[in-house]
Amino acid sequence: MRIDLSPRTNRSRLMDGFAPILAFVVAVAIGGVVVAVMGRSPATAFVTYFIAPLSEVWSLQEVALKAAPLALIAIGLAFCFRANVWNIGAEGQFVIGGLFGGWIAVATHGAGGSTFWVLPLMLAVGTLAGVAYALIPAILKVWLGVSEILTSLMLVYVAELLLDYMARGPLRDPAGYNFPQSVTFDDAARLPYLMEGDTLHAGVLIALTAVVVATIVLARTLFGFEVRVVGASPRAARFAGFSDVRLTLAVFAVSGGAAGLAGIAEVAGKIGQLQPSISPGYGFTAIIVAFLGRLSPVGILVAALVIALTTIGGEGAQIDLKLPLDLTRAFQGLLLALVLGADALSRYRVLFVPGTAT
Amino acid sequence: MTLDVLQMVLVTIVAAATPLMIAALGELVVERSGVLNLGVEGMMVLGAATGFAVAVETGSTLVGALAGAGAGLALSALFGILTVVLAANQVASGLAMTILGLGLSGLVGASYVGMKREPAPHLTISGLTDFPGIGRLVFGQDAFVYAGFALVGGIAWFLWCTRAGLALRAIGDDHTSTHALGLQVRKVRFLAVLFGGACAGLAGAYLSLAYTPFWAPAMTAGRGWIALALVVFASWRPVRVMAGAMLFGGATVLQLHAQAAGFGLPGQALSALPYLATILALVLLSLGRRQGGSLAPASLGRVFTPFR
Amino acid sequence: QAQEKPVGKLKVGFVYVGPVADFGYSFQHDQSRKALLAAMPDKVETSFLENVPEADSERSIESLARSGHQLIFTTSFGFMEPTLKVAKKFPKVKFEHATGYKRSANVSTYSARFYEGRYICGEIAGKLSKTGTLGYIASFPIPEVVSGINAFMLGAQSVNPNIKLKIVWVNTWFDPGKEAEAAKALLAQGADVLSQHTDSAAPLQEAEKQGKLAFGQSSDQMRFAPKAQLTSIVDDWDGYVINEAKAVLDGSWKSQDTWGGIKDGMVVLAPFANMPDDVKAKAEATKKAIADGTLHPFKGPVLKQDGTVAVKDGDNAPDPMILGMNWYVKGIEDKLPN
Amino acid sequence: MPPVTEGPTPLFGAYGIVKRFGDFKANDGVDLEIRAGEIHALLGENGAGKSTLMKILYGLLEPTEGVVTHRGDIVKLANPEAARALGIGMVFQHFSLCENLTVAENIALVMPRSLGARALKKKMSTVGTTYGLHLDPDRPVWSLSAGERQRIEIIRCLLQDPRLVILDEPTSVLTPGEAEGLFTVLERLRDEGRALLYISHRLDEVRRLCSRATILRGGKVVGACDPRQESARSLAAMMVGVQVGEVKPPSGVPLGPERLVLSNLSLTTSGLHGTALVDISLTVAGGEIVGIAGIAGNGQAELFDALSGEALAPEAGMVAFDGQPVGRLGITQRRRHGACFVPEERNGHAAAPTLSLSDNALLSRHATAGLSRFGFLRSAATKALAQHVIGAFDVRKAGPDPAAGTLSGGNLQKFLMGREIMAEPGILVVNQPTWGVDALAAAHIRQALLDLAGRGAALLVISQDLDELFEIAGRIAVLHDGTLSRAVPASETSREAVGLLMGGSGGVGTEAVAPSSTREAASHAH
Ligand SMILES: Nc1ncnc2c1ncn2[C@@H]1O[C@H](COP(=O)(O)OP(=O)(O)OP(=O)(O)O)[C@@H](O)[C@H]1O
Ligand SMILES: Nc1ncnc2c1ncn2[C@@H]1O[C@H](COP(=O)(O)OP(=O)(O)OP(=O)(O)O)[C@@H](O)[C@H]1O
Ligand SMILES: [Mg+2]
Ligand SMILES: [Mg+2]
Repeated sequence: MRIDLSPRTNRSRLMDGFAPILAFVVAVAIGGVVVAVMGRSPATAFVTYFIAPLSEVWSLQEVALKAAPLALIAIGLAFCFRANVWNIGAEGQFVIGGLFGGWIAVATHGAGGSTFWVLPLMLAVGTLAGVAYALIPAILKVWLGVSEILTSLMLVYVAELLLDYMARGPLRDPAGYNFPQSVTFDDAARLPYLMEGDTLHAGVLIALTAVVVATIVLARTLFGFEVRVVGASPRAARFAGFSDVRLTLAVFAVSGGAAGLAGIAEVAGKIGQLQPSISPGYGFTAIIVAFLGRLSPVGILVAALVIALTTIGGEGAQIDLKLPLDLTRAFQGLLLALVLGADALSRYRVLFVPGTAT
Repeated sequence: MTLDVLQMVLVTIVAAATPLMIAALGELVVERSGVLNLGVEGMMVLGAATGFAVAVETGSTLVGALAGAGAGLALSALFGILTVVLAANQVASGLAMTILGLGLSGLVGASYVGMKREPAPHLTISGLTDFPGIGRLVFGQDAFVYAGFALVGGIAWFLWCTRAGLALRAIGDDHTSTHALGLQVRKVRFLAVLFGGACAGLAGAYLSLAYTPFWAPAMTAGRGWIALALVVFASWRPVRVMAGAMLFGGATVLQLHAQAAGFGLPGQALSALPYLATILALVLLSLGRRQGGSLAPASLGRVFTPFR
Repeated sequence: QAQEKPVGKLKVGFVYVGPVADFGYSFQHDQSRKALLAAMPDKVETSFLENVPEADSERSIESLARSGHQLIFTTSFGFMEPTLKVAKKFPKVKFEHATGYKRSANVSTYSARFYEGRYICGEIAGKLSKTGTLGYIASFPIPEVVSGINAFMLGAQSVNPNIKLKIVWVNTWFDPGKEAEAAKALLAQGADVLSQHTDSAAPLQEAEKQGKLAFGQSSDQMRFAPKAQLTSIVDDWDGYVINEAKAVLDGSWKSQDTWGGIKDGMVVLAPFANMPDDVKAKAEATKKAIADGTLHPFKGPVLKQDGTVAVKDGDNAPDPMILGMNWYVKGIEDKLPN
Repeated sequence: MPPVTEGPTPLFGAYGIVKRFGDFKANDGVDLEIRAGEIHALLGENGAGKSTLMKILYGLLEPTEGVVTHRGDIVKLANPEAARALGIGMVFQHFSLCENLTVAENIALVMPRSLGARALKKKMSTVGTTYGLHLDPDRPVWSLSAGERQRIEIIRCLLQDPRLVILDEPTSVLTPGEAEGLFTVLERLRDEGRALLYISHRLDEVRRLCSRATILRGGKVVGACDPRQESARSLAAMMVGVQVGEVKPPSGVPLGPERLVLSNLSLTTSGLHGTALVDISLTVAGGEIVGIAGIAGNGQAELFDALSGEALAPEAGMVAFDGQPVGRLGITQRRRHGACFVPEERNGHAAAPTLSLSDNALLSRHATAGLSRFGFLRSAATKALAQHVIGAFDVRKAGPDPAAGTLSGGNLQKFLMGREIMAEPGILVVNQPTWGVDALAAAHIRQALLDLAGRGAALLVISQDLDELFEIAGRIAVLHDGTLSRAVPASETSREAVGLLMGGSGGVGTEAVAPSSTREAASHAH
């Protein structure tokens, strides 16, 4: 038997919505069986994973807080991926954004006088640092044709090691017994909290703004059109007067800036100091989020929320059901694989052809 | 440095290079067929867990190694279904495999934590193995090391001396043309993906069965990513993969030796070296590139949907 | 609010930075969780969260607080600020933060004087080394690691003033492959007794393979290297964890700093093995002397590398000096990174 | 069951072939018989279903219904390998070659496994000598020209000793000399008793080579004939179903001022196959169409790029639009100067195939048709523009705003010509306006060009098709190896003279068509 894929000329709206749900149901079914084998109630596990985090104001805030950096980074990446440019290094740009933005906070620590400018400066520096770091692979690509996939990935490790070095060395809190972390930032260097309980900070608003702006830019502006044309057909883009060199630099800058901004928002929002490591892999997860969201900002927001939900639900499962963390990870991997596979259903008519294989 | 210390260093380098080499050779075949598999790390770590678990259960290192390869192969089969059969995005699918592999390896290995096995036996040929200076290096390795070198030769021979290898390279170069000629693009790619997965699994099993003979979560510690870099570094050539693996392994090992010998350097800068070296190599390769043609398989990472 | 005292059992939560299966630091902490459960099965209930990234730990700590846990152990240095922040929100919940230095009304800190054990290890190593060269696999240059190296060296010098110490920084807490490579490098450079401040058993196994000697880390790793392990510095949090739980149950818990050593049973040495009886006897004696306070590992005079006096003759190094140690003692020829 | 037909059993037959793509029938009950020793033409307008039918015969596509027979027996062509085993070989128009493999490797891909590398090279040289097709087996394909690449395809086909050779538009990239060589090979193959299936839009070739023709329209067979008995005009009429009218040049329009001026334009080439432009000078006046003849690969693409601004001239003054030096301006700014451009390649240059028609309208008109304001798109205006073009140029398509790549070649070309012509450009540069386009659509496009010139625009038309140029151009110049001959009035030169220049041998003696550039300048190019 052979499986053929016939591209759908008009993507099926029904399948577009149905495919991820189908994937979700299958993943939950498989997960349920595993949970049952481990001797827990699948129904309880389902509630713990997917319902409980949505039933409390606090955990809702945590979901939003976790989703915000993912969404922000993924939206930046959507520009790249739509233009067929492969920035795999958002993790590094995130780290660099956090590091350089955080540097401002460390440098201004304890400074007297008016400090209203500290936070805006941190956000700006973090963003620009992300942009600059992302431009390294971009420039290597447009000048020398070096594959950006590998260079951007390699630069992740370099960024992580640089942060590690800075947090253990030059930016270490002098009064901190030589422990590897910076001073805790002053209030002027922190993103304000939005709700009582000091959980939800303004970084979430940045992400939401990014969703709105990116939706408009991608769908309604000439730049968004440029991104699409370069992605669809580089030669036609040149005929349109769009320079693919300029656009490659631009989308790398956009995604690096978004990642850098997410990095400094995380540092100035949640963490409040520099540490040897500031990201639990947001930059990599965001790549998957970008694809799960089909490179559309609203889709990305939904995908980021789902990933955040399963992460937080997974913590609940560790506490309440004593289910191992690895189960949550495996479940996330499975869910991603199934959603990616199910996407084929909406892009192609899948035909099962009896007979020989090709 | 005495001859024996030198040999000791070389033996360590070979041991450190072997997992990189095996995983990278597998990935080389995958990429030569036009598929980019970013899930190597996941397949490797699953191979490490499964290989160790099975070796403990059966008492056989060989069976364990085969099981490790099998586990990598199984995970790569899922990757192949996604990317080759269903034409899903390769980058995202590969990352999903890494997450899935890490999770599964934790589940598989959970009850084997803290167990100990004898490391895979090393070759001993009396007279040869204790030959001073090179005996241990040449005649005293474990089977994985010899398998790794055999793979180098085997894959080089396969790629350049067999029809199937020619077909594989052709498919990686231009899937549309080769499909029009009647080559079975998806079948070849799927097989290549399986081979790459098995190699990654085997490389993982080497870690848990020979290199540091126990299982610990996430024990691959990023070696899968280095293997990926290595393939590009080697510009998709098996012998250069071998040389690159020695270089990468050597860089790590030598910096440790340098420290032990009393030359201190900031650890972060040294740890960053392999990554910076890869970037530098990429830049140099692109500078020295010939006028036309491309080094990378031309359809690498591109989706193929056949139609009949 | 969630911090109402539960009617039933006391819920105790643990937050680990690594996987419980690391067979090192997190594993050892989880052993005390199990010990607690075994000691008071009908009075306590426990939960843990593993592999919690330090930068993303606030939520994990808070979710334990919210789910009715009354006593929460946050077991890594990097959890310090999040612990303090959550503690402020949940004044009735008691927090125990390991290896930190900031406390509050409901946050205690605790740590162990691992350097005491390291001193004894150094002494054993100094006695047993034939080459006169010892190897040390170090993770990151933080005070705990540096003070461990210094204590180890001082112990070795106490029995062999000419002893050499080679140090390799691997920049990781856990990478079996790299740790094994570091061990090989040290052995190749002539070291014949290895000590490590990283979590995996790989260096021990390497020593075993080459017929050399080594010390275990965090837990008793005898099974990995029955012929090589001399002893192991075991983090034993059992007594502390059980005590604190009892204190919460009977209402006597108060915020304090505990820095326990051999005397308190927080630092335990695995049974001495693979050494002649006289060495064993000497080690036992030193252990006793440290326990009863007659011997302090950093007893003056302690000289820094450049010969300046760090601890005057007759003095013992004060705790803050040990807690912030960022220099090597005289006799170590390496340069401290950073 | 194969219907009984008169005559001996055909070598290959296809009966009742239906091929559906979704709801669309590309082939709709096609019957075709091929006999040994004939060159059989397959004719039809764009999208008639010719390539589809060939791909079915080659085992690449699976017919939805219908059977293929070999010497009267029904055969199942599971894949091209099965087809090759039966003696079917195919020369694809869009070459199926792997760029980074060598010639020999590309050929070995389809040869029996048992054949060693040395034996293969020997066979290659034998076939090369027999048919006059020579190739270095160790050259990588990326370093070869289009003609050489086609030679690989043909040798690859011949090495299998095929009984049926399918050729899909084989001459479109060849020089006349190379085409002559090909015809000799084809005739020889026919004389050896092999069957040939020949697809071409060049009806003269078909009339010269083929003894039988099957004509497809809308996926159905609509007729068969002996092309030697027909005129090009009658063949065209059969293909499109109506008489193709003659295009009418506007009568007696006085020429306006010089609008497009090239002065001593020279351009070095970057690519391996590029042709350097040497000292090109030309003027085009308002109301005038100047045709540039020449064989593909003699600098047409480079000249087009230099005019459009996709390649910048070394000095601004080398290219002037309406008196303004534009040589250093990009394509968007040149468009703002009132120029429009239609490149040769439709899919992937003039249009992005995966984008909708309205997006493709935006592609070249975003800066000049008021389709964006402050960087924001005006999508209603864009849609309206696309619909306007579709209506005015009779673009046939499925759905209101389909992806450009789903249109047939002719219909997409009409859309693209319409997109530019309806911008009412003062200057229009077109490369191969009717390449691969069927006769009716071609006539429509040519008329639109003439009408535009009639409204005072300056047109530069680059074309390989001499008939086309003599039909519409006022003056004709020839591009050969990067040098441009002086443009002479079409009425004062002949096909023969132009043809000689195209081959590079016209300069001697005939003053009227002598290259305008000096010999020294030409020799600089080498
Ligand atoms: N894979 C496909 N999916 C959908 N439609 C297709 C596909 N391939 C061809 N078609 C459609 O089938 C029709 C016939 O195409 P075909 O390639 O056979 O035309 P043709 O006669 O070769 O035209 P041309 O003269 O331009 O070469 C066209 O309308 C085309 O749009
Ligand atoms: N997958 C597809 N879906 C829809 N239409 C397609 C598809 N593939 C090809 N077509 C259309 O079918 C027609 C014929 O396709 P084909 O690939 O044979 O090119 P062609 O028209 O023959 O080109 P040429 O004239 O250069 O030979 C083209 O108009 C093309 O746009
Ligand atoms: Mg065709
Ligand atoms: Mg055609």
